[in-house]
Amino acid sequence: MKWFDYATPASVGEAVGLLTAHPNARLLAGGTDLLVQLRAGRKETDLVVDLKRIPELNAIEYDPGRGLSIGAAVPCYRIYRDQTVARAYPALVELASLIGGTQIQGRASLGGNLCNAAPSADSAPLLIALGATCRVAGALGTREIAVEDFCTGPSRTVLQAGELLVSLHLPPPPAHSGARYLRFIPRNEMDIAVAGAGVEVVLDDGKFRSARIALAAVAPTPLFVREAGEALAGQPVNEASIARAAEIARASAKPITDMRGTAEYRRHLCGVLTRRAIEAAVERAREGKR
Amino acid sequence: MPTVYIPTLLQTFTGGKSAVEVEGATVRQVIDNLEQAYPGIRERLVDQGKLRPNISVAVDGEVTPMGLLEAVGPRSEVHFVAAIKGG
Amino acid sequence: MKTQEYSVIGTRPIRHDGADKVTGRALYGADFQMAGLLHGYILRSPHAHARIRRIDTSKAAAFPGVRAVMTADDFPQAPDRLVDLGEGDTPLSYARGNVLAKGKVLYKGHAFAAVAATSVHIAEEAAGLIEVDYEVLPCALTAPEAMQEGAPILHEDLKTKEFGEQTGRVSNVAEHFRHVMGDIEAGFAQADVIVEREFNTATVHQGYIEPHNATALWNNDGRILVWCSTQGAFVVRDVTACLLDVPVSRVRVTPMEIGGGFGGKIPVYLEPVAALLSKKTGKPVKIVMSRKDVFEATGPTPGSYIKVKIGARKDGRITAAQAYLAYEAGAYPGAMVAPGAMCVFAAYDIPNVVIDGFDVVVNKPSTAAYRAPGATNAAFATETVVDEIAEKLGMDPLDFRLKNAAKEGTRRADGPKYRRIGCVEVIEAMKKHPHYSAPLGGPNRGRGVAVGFWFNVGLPSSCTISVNADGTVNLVEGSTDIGGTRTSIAMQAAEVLGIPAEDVRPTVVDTDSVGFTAVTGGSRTTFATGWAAYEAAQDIVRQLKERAAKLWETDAASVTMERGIFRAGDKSITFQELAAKLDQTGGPVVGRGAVNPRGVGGSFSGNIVDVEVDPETGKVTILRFTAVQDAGKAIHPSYVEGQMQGGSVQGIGWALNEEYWMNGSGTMMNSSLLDYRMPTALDLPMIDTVIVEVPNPGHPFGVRGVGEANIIPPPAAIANAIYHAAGVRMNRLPMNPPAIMEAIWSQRD
Amino acid sequence: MHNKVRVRTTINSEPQEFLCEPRQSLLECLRDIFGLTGTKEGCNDGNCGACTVMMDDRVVTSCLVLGVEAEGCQITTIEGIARGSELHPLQRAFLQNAALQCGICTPGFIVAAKALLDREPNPSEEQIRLWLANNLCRCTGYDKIIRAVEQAAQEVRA
Repeated sequence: MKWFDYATPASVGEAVGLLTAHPNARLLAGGTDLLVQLRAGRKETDLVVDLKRIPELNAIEYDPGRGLSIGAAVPCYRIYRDQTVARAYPALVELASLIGGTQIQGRASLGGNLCNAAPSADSAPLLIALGATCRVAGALGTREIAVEDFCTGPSRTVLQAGELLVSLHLPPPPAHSGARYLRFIPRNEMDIAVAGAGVEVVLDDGKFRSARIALAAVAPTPLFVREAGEALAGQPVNEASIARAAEIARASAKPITDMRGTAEYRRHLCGVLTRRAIEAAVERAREGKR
Repeated sequence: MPTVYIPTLLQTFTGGKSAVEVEGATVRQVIDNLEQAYPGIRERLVDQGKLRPNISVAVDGEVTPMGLLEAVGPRSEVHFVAAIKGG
Repeated sequence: MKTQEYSVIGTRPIRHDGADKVTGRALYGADFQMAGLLHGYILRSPHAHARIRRIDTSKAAAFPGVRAVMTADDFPQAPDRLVDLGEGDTPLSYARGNVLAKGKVLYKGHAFAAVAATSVHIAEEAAGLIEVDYEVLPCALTAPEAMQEGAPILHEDLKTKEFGEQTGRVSNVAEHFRHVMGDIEAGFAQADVIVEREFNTATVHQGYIEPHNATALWNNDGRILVWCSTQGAFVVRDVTACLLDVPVSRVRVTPMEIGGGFGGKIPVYLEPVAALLSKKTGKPVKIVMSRKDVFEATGPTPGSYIKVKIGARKDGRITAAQAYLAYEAGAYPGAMVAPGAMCVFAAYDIPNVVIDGFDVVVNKPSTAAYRAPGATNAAFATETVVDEIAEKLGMDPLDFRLKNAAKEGTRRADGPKYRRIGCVEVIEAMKKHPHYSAPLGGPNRGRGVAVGFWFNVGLPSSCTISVNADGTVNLVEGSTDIGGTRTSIAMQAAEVLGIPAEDVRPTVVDTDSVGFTAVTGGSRTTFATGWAAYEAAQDIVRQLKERAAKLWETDAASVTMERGIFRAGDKSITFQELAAKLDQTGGPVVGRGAVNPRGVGGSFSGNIVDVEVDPETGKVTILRFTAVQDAGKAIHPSYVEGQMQGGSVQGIGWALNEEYWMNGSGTMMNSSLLDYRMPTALDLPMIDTVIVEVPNPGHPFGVRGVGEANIIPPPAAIANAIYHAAGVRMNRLPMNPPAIMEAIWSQRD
Repeated sequence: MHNKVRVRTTINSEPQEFLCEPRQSLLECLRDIFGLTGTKEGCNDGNCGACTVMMDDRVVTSCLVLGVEAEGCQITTIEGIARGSELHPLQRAFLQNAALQCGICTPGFIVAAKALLDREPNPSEEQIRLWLANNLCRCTGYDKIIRAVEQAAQEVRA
């Protein structure tokens, strides 16, 4: 690994200043992607900016009225050890528990996972399904971006030079709602999604009031399949309606063939995972556990 | 007399015979006598006074580290087999 | 000695090196430190096949912190000859070429230059400044591809060999093996059922967790001192001496603790380079591979193309069997197809057999042994075909195997007759195991069985034992301890001496300090080095009898020893008491044992496995796994079980997910432990073990090696279980979810 | 610039101060600066767990932590697990159960398992397997490791 310098800004403003002064700087939260990429020569930098001393990037705040805010550098293990989050967003806790393994979860953050912008990022589909937004800070102030609009291609995001992701915001869980992220991996842990599906459903008296569905690893970016969710709205909760939504998700996928699976297999998985995730989310909504 | 089993790929020397009886009290003597009967065969088994690389000799079913020096009994079976490696 | 009389053998003492290994104090190769240490970095080819037109190292040499740069030209260019690389002979030019390529690189990751610098980061950065002009050549990546007419030729001087004969054909086929027994045509004519299937298996890696490493110091007295992790310190000594063209006595190799090998740490990759860099700099040089280097440039075991045809009569007797095996050697010959050919039908008594084996070079890393090398690929083919025939005949798969099982006196296709073996006993133990008749307990589940055989090897071992005045002994041996062999060797000495295992203090020493000892491999260490320890202990007993005789003023022949007590007439003295009287009876007592044993006993193993297949994703879950193996005599049952469990799980990984995923230009795309999916703890159930003991008449305690045979049956057993769960016969490895889904889909079509 | 950075930290309960290059991993610092070579490198990308250490209240793979990030942290390595000359119950259980063969993964497993038992003294087999899925062992097939952790858990509870 080539030499780089190291900075620990104490505020968002200071971090933005460093990013502006060093266009080649790289941000460090958990480092589970960055250090691997630097070592493999896939990325280069002359300055690593450690975000873990900036309060806003390291806070978890929950308010039943306003929802949940997670600092972009908060490692997964803090999310799943947080009892409040566990009660309000069980699917999010599951998500934080399946990124990498125990040691990776001690470092990796949802914000970092999003900013790495891998098509297979596990965090994106569920965050999209939950209607999460990104708070981004830059020299000109802050802006909010829906998670589905954050990634623009493999390893590319909407972040402009000098901008950084500060936190993620999840709206308060609607009544009678449930969410679930399911991914397919050949091992049972420590693996990259071959495909993944994140679902949130809101039920209303035996029917779907609304639903949001997003997919992982089957397009250049995490894929929000709005139509699949819309197809459920107003429909009765049954095999046929769920199958229709799963089929829309399957048909929307634009996967490639690589070492993790063929395009055909991945498309097939989208249908299976979407159906299973909807069923699991419905069950959760019915149990009142989200 | 000991029985020598001829490896499949060397049976061109023995006119297709898969086993022949030859005199000899050691593997070396057996091979020398084999050479008398089937000229040219020794060179395929022995190189510079040693069994060729990666060939082992088994007497009565047991691979021997003694190679050409191994004793052969009057009713012994002699086989030439690939030397086994392990992990 | 009869089994029931043993007091140490068969017990489970704490391993002697245990405390060091659970506290982090044990020193492995990469842990070696020395004042003034420089760090080496190896530059590797980005192409799978290319001619190197020019290398310019000047920028690298000028980089601050760099102390030396070298290429293959720095090796002494001794004329080509055959050299023993630990388990067989290879041309020196191939051995040298794999360490640093000259003129041509033959696989992606092939080493060709090296840098020594004050830090590993500087060495790496400087290596990136070496300029190379490549002429990229087309590559051949699989055996069938490389065997085709017009395939890119790796070695212009390589001609196909057929039992010692150069055929004169320049080709990628290094060697052709053939075994014929009986009349194959007549055999198939007698058959009522014939099944013929083709199989493809992917290249897989041994996957040890510790990367290769070496530190070398070219000392001022001209001696070359090496510290490294290796399966065989004497192999490293001999190969290093050979490549550096110095006598073996000029090299001393100190084996550090080793973090796994499985056959992959027999070859020498780094030591000669570290030594030459040390010569150039006058400083010790350490080189440690990255995980990517380990995948791209060490190990792996051959991928293969196999065709197996078996015929059987209605009564369940196999009448004929034919196999065609083409194994990928990687860049240099030596694909382990010979043992594959010897093992492919080794479990069965078959009158009519033809086996053809081909050793084929391809543009992949030069393959190394991997636990029963060659046998797993072959058994995957045979054991799934056998399962299919048993099904067609309506026979229980174990009954079918029992009916055809090899026994003492069965003639193998490669000629010799078996001596005492445990094939029948292993299959009977499988049949008797409650797992075999337990209900499966759900849909999409299936049970499979398979068996495997491995020869094991003997090879030389040396050992000395010296007696301490407190009644303990020091045991000095040369077998690096990868899985508890210090203890299994010490226990055999303890048994002879009649003292507790804890009273034997085993130490693995450098090549200056013990007699020649071959690799820790081939399941030989507990068998052969244990035998050397047995001989050394017998030597001690002989000498101590003389000492007791001296004390008692009697004749040594009248002294007996049993369980550590020496007796003559009404006199007796314990081992401990006698040990305290050595000075007055003639001085220190040192025993020695050196063996190059025959009497190697092969080992059979068998698996029963239950799987569940998700019919929508093709994912296989291992629900229950039982491993059965003939150990001859289990010296330390815990470590025998450990070998069986570890081998089984490597076999499970090979079966389900592990593979070199190569792109068309020969780059391994999954060269990390994330994407080369070895099983994690969460992917497995407990692995139940049954140790069968059919004593090996060739060993003083009946030992058969247990290190290898256990990896052979899992892929076939799992394939058979998948068939019973999902209705598809898998004919390729790995049987990963997409492969199973494809099989399910193509069956529906 | 190219200046080394001064880091103040606590390693195995001892306050420590050291200089390192920002590009050096915590793993390199522990091994090369402090000689704590019980922490092993198996992959250098976080996927084998051989370099596992405790960092404050969680386990991490020290290859994916920069040495400079240890500033102000409490680091515990395998060398800090035994209580003086007495082995930790996990270390004893690993020996009694023959839960190691080559032993290269053992330090990582013991550190990770200790973190589990510190939080959950009565883990199920499934919990143990899930928690330890970031630690690869190629020798044992995990069976004896799981049993050793179960036995140590029992001892810790008693």
